[in-house]
Amino acid sequence: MSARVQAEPFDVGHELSGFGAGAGAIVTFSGLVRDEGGRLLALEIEHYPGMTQKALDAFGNDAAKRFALSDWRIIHRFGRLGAGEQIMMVATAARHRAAAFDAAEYLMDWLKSRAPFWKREITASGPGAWVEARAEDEGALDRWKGTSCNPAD
Amino acid sequence: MSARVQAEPFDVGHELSGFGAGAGAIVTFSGLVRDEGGRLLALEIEHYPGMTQKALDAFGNDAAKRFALSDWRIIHRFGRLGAGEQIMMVATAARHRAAAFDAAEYLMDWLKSRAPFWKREITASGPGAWVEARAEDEGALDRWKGTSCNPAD
Amino acid sequence: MVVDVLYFAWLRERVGQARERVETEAVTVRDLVAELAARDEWHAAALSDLTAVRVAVDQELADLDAPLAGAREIAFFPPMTGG
Amino acid sequence: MVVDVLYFAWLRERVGQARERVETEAVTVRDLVAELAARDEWHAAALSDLTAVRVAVDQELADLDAPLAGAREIAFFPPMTGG
Repeated sequence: MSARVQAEPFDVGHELSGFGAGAGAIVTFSGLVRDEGGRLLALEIEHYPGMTQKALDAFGNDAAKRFALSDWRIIHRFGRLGAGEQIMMVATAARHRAAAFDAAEYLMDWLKSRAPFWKREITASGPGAWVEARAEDEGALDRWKGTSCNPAD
Repeated sequence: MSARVQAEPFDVGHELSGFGAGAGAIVTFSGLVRDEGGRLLALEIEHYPGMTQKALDAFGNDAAKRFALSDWRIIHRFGRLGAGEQIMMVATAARHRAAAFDAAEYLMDWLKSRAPFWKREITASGPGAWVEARAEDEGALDRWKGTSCNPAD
Repeated sequence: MVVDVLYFAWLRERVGQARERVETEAVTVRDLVAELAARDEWHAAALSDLTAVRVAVDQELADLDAPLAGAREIAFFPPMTGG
Repeated sequence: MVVDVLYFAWLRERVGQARERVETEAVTVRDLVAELAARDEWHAAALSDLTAVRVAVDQELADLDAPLAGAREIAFFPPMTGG
């Protein structure tokens, strides 16, 4: 039941050790820097330090209530992250798989559209374009409107 | 791109090392033995050795094609698994998160209803009831009918 | 023809064996079920409710009307509970 | 009143600074945007297309019509691209 914002790498296996004890289903999502066919050297991730931790804590607690999670974790990095590096992870633990999957997808939809992070591409010629928000990501949260805990499963 | 059936425990962190290189999104699902409030000591998992490996390979390759996965892994254990132990895991790697999530859920729906495994409860009084298939699990595959690669991501 | 018939989980327990070799002229799985159920009360009990029985022919899921021509291994088992 | 105004990502670059302290009588975020855009061409350029600007008031997401009464920290930034 925790969120962390950090520059350092993290290890999914280490994060999962002891995670979700007693649960029947654990889902993890990891986001990685794609090299886009060799064009991208790294991403530079900026965030809003005063807001990020509070926002992640609030997202996680909201998801825990909505999907009856027994455990959750969010880790999001900032700074310069090379191609292939992990950017972030979420993990969710619940009694059954539908709630664990739904909660992880819900958290990802939140993170993509409501968490104060911004990505810029670093190419061979230096800092490049800021990554634009995808219309699908901005709208992805709409599908959760009116849903709370999903009893199917 | 591999499936394994084994009695031995496995380590998710170890399995993920090097998994999905080049992908942007990795999803894992782990299923664990719930102790059901202390009632359950273990699950005894039986399988159909001649069929299991072939079925898992076929499921994984089908999901890879359907969701354009760059990597996938299925591990499923058999034998006596104590409360809290991991029963199985799936991992999927794709360019974007929607395909990775969809593929992991699709594989789980398959495994729950089409992979030749059967679970029996072990309680303090010995081997107990065979776990009955849940109607939701038998029907869960229906939601994938007619879908192939999900472009919404 | 001769086929190997396999039973898993509670079907194995009710029949009282995991595997048997059977001489049969059955055309479909359903015909084979009828022959097996007529063998003795254990087979009959195991195969009494076919809504609770799943079938694989040569290690591929099949339905009761699947043809047996050329088949070598027929397995009967309850609905699967993997994952 | 006095508020701290923060800029992130390309808004920070266009304005040319990450943070400034502003004396304002603005009632809503939208009023504050108008005051800031009138300061100089850099602010004007950064705040010219409000469909591309998101706002947080005291570190909570807010919309342009949110009241500023009592606020201490107003942040402007592009649509978020976390995850």
